[in-house]
Amino acid sequence: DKKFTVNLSPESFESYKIEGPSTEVEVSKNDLKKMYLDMVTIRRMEMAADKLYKEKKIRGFCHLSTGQEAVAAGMEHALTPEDHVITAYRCHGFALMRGATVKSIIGELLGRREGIAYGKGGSMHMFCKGFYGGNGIVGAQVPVGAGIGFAMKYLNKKNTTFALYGDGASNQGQVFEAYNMAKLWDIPVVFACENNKYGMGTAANRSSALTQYYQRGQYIPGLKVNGMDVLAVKQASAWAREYTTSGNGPLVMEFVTYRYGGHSMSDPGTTYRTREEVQRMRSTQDPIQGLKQKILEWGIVSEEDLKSLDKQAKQLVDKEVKEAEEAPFPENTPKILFEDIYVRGSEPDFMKGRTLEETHYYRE
Amino acid sequence: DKKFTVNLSPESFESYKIEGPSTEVEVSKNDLKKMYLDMVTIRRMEMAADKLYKEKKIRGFCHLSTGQEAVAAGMEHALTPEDHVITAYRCHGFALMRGATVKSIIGELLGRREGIAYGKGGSMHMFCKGFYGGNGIVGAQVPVGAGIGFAMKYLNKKNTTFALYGDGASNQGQVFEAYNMAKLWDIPVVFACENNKYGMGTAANRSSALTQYYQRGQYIPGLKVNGMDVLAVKQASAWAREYTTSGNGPLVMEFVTYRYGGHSMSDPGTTYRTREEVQRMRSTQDPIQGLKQKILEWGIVSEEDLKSLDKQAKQLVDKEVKEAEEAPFPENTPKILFEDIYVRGSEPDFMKGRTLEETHYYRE
Amino acid sequence: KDYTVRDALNEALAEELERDEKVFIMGEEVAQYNGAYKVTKGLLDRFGDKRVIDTPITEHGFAGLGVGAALAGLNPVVEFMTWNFAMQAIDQIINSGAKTHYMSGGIQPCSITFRGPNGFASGVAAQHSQDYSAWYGSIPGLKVVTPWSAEDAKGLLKAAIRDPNPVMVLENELLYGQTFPMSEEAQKSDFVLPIGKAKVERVGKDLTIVTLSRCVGQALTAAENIKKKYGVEVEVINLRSVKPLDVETIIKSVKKTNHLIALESGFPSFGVSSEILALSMEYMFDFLDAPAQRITGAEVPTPYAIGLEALSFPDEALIEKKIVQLLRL
Amino acid sequence: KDYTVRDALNEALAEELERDEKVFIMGEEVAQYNGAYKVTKGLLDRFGDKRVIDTPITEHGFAGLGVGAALAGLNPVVEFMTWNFAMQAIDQIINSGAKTHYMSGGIQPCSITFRGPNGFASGVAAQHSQDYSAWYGSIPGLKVVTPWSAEDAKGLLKAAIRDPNPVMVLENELLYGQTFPMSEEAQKSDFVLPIGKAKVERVGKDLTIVTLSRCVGQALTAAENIKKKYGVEVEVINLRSVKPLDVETIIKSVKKTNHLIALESGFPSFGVSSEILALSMEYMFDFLDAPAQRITGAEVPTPYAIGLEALSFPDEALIEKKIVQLLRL
Ligand SMILES: Cc1ncc(C[n+]2csc(CCOP(=O)(O)OP(=O)(O)O)c2C)c(N)n1
Ligand SMILES: Cc1ncc(C[n+]2csc(CCOP(=O)(O)OP(=O)(O)O)c2C)c(N)n1
Ligand SMILES: [Mg+2]
Ligand SMILES: [Mg+2]
Repeated sequence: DKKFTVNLSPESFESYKIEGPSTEVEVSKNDLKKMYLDMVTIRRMEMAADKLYKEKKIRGFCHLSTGQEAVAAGMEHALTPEDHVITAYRCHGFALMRGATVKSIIGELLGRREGIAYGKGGSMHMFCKGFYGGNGIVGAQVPVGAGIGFAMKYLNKKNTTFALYGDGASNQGQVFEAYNMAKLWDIPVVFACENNKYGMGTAANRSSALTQYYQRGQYIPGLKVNGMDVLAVKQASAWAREYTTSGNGPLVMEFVTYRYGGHSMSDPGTTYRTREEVQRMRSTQDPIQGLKQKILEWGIVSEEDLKSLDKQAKQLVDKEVKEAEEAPFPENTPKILFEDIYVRGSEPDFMKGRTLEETHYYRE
Repeated sequence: DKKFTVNLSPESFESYKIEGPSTEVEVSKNDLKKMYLDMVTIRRMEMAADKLYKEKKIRGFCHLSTGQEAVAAGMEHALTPEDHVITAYRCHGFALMRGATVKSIIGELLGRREGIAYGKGGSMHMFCKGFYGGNGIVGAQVPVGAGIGFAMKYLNKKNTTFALYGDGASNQGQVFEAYNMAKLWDIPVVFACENNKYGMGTAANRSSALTQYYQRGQYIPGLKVNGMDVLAVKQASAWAREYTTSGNGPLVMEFVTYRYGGHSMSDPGTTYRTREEVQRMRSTQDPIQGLKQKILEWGIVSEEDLKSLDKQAKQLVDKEVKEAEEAPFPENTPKILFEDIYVRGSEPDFMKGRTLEETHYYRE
Repeated sequence: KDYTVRDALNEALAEELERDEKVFIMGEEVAQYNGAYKVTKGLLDRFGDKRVIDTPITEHGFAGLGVGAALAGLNPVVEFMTWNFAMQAIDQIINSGAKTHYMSGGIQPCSITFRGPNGFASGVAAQHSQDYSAWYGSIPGLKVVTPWSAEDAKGLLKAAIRDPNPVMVLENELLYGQTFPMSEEAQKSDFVLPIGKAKVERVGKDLTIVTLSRCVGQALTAAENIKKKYGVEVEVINLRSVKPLDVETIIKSVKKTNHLIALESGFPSFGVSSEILALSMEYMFDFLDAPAQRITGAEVPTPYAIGLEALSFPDEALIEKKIVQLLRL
Repeated sequence: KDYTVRDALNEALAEELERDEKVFIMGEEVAQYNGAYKVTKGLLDRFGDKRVIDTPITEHGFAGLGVGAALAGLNPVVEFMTWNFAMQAIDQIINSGAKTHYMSGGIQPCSITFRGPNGFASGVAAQHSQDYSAWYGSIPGLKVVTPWSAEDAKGLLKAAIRDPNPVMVLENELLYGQTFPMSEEAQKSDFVLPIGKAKVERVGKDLTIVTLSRCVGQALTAAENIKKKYGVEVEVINLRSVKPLDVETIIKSVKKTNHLIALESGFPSFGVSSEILALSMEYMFDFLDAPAQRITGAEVPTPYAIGLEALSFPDEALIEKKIVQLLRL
């Protein structure tokens, strides 16, 4: 699997107080195929979630990342399993990239015992090795991510942490508190803003006095990246990884991307933006179509080959969704309900139930 | 009382994303005398508080502004009574400038019924017309100040609000949240950082990744001011008032100043900085000495005249401190204790006491 | 005429915006999006963007900004998309909002309303399901109301806005779509309910259930079922206000019924029911025929899976079971 | 040997820093300034600035950062200069700290300790005097300890640091300088106290006082005075832990004394005493000779003036008065 060099569009990056990465990317055929497959799998999975939600099998919130697949996929191609990722509630794609199975993710959305969080977390809360959720409070994951980075420095590990947040979240005070500490203490963390243009129904310029999110670290170097181009994301992430793990302290990144669907499943996503805008983004910027075109243009593999990757993704997702749907719910018992509030073995003698009679004793 | 023009040092201001004020200041003899008297009175009052604290007549925290008098005094000379000021706990000088009497301030420190907050607030909490405290939670007064500014805009009033905070407070997330809203909504507010070089025992560069506090609004214009020169403060504040009340939105200001004493009375203030440093500031930068020198240099009034102002301040403070010391404590009754938790007439039927028997009924 | 709770809240807001120029509403998505839960629907169109204001997602900052506007004489209504997010703002609510009037010796009032959905919703898991009634209820300087019906919602929200103190309006998302009859009187624009008075929603002589918010409806259903099955009459008290708490109405009821259940969906320890039981100990010891009991949410971060979630909150069956047990039916 | 509470806390921190590389302490002024209240004195010199870290005044941010470090396997001790300032950080403590382990289905632990002075101090007024015991005590996923004596302080803080869950250590500033005897055993570096067990500080047969933190000392003094005056023996239970709460020890005591007073200095509604009284209703109704009573802080934002402040918190005289009244002495 030979590496070769391809050229990104010169508009792929914009940097702030630093020289950004080169637009020459080293990739191999397998890399490109894997990126394609990854993105297609994420999209398939999100579409499956969409369907299950509409069938009322998924409850509560369900935030899909359709349109934003290049961010999760490209980033993963630049990270090692020992690096760390933390994100907000729009987390399914990231969980998948970090190593979770489709079954465990969809299983979680369905509230099954074999869900990634045993049915306890739901759509917004998923954890696995090197992945710290799925966090539901806007902005909260940013200082937490800085803390993971802090730990890497403390432990003398050469690993970075990507702390993702949205354009809406970028205004949260705790983000600036995290910037400040990360800079003061040279924490190896990438503050990575997924600017998908809206926070719920609020366009970026109505929530943020400065919409150049990559500059908002002010005293921290920044890099804007075309988040619809998986190769640009990969290149930038690899560069950011290198930068932050070389003792340079933090970096602020902005992935410019777009969310095709509504904010959560209950939002049609068309009251605060035009259908045309969504259509235009879909037809001109789609990360999957974009990579496909390049792959074909560069003659890496044939359209047939890509179709077979499409099929592979579809089969995988279909199969795992089916398994997830067949998987059992958690037992509706106090034992399962009260399990894992505390680390096993360190529980109090009991937790209170809804009534005195329902008091749950951990040890009989 | 004729106005004339004096020239400030060219280093008085440094501006960010804006052209700052002129260094030519219009003043009159009376202005200068009043500024001098104001600063001397603040200092006298703070020294009286220092003494009373050491005599154990003042309890809890007591944060003095000795060294920083030019900020409160200079600012007031640029404001109208209809403008607004809000600050943190280091508030005695500001309260005095906003119109509170020495007696009411010292009375408050002594916990007397005739204290400005009827003995309920203490050193950190003082309110009067156009003055919103005295706030004890670091940073909290900043969005609150933005809210006061918001109200002025809402009410179509051409008044500004100065929201003061320290170099330590400048890192608080809510400060950045306030910046963002103020800029988005063009709120007439001056975010005014009193950079006295330390937040408790932490030097500015250990708490703040960027110590150019006037630039920390990033997308908001900024102005750094020599906060040890009352004329510079006045000039800058007048300019800031004009700027913010002319529909330009917010401004970030930094008053570079110095606190002579410890953080609060319990801090000797010499473990995290050298005695020499304090001594040097006192002898080379003192705002009162500085103004005195200029007044004499410019031949405005004689040294005798200034001495008589010193005396006037001393007499005023002595007299009012005495009166405050003679003033009665609040009656130790439930009626007084429970008074003013809610606006009068809108209280619940009762509040709970320490025991059932102590339940306090507002209406018999 | 029937109203949903959502419509009642919307009408209350519209009427108060109409009544007083100084009233404005701010919060995330309250304007262009018409409210995350559509409570503010139509208000932007009707009152314009000076009075109905979309904020960035900065709860701490805009709660503080609201407090400042109130200190300067305005009458803000601050919506939290849910009260869970108000944890970020709780310092401003309590230290700046609740305490300033007292700390100023009574010279600086702060007339502000904070509102939004609180507590149990459906399938939204641990970070989006917390109930803050007891926390806010513990703070002197605040008033805290917890509407159940459409009349409650309208009357209490209007009272909150007119009250010169900081008032917390703890709504419930699952009630927004529920329909309730609305009296002629309540449909008028001068309808307000007194803050601090509970309402006896169902008269009974055998047992008193003291409850609030969504649990009021559950209690009423359980009471009807119990009546059918056992002929027993349960009195249901809708607290309406957690601070002040109307202990008199509870005492009066328990004097008659001699049995008390406190019912809520918050966490069981240090909660609303703890206080009700404590009050029953202090005031009702001598006329309780059996120990007062509580029914609460379980002591667990709300799980997502539907069956586990169901085990975490009170339901009608559980309430009935408790009644049966307490009355030895 | 006698220890102040400050020294006990300091020793606990030093020992745990010594024991485990993954333990570090961060907070405002904990390093160069040796702690606002000198609890961390000497630790920077001894352990260096990697382990003892001064933070900017950004509670929300550094609490979150601490949680992140804990998720990644470290064992942070986060000092809040006082718990009042932790209101800015409470979302991180609860939504990120307390709930993550459960939300992850048990795969992501968060071993972190938050500590600092809580509640009543002296002359510091409304924003600096709040007691958060009940709030944190209500949250599943947290443990909450409230040391009184030097042994408590050392044993509970060490237990907190070693516990694999988020533990809140609610200290009290006025206790820092108080001196207590420290047993041989407690002076050792392996001394820990179990979290969740109360301690009977004084054995009695006539009345039980359940209390915590600084009020333990007040209760003991009152008990001695009452003994002298009336020959009556009051049993004093030091809760030591608010979550879990050791209801068994309370039941056992009240079974013997048949009288109960809950004593604390927090706000009276929805507080620690509310829960104790609720428990007494649930578990002790049949063996209480008279209604259990509570003594608490008054329901008022703490005033500054000394006389008013004194009216806002329990003191020995008030406790004695309550005992006399309850036992009809
Ligand atoms: C503190 C807080 N406030 C509000 C919310 C409700 N909320 C959830 S997502 C969201 C929008 C966030 O937008 P953005 O950060 O741009 O992320 P995106 O949804 O676009 O991925 C809001 C307001 C929340 N979860 N937490
Ligand atoms: C939220 C919060 N955290 C901590 C404190 C304790 N504290 C009081 S003043 C202070 C230092 C503030 O420094 P700075 O903002 O520079 O103001 P200065 O005291 O220099 O005027 C600290 C840490 C507090 N009052 N509030
Ligand atoms: Mg977005
Ligand atoms: Mg300072």
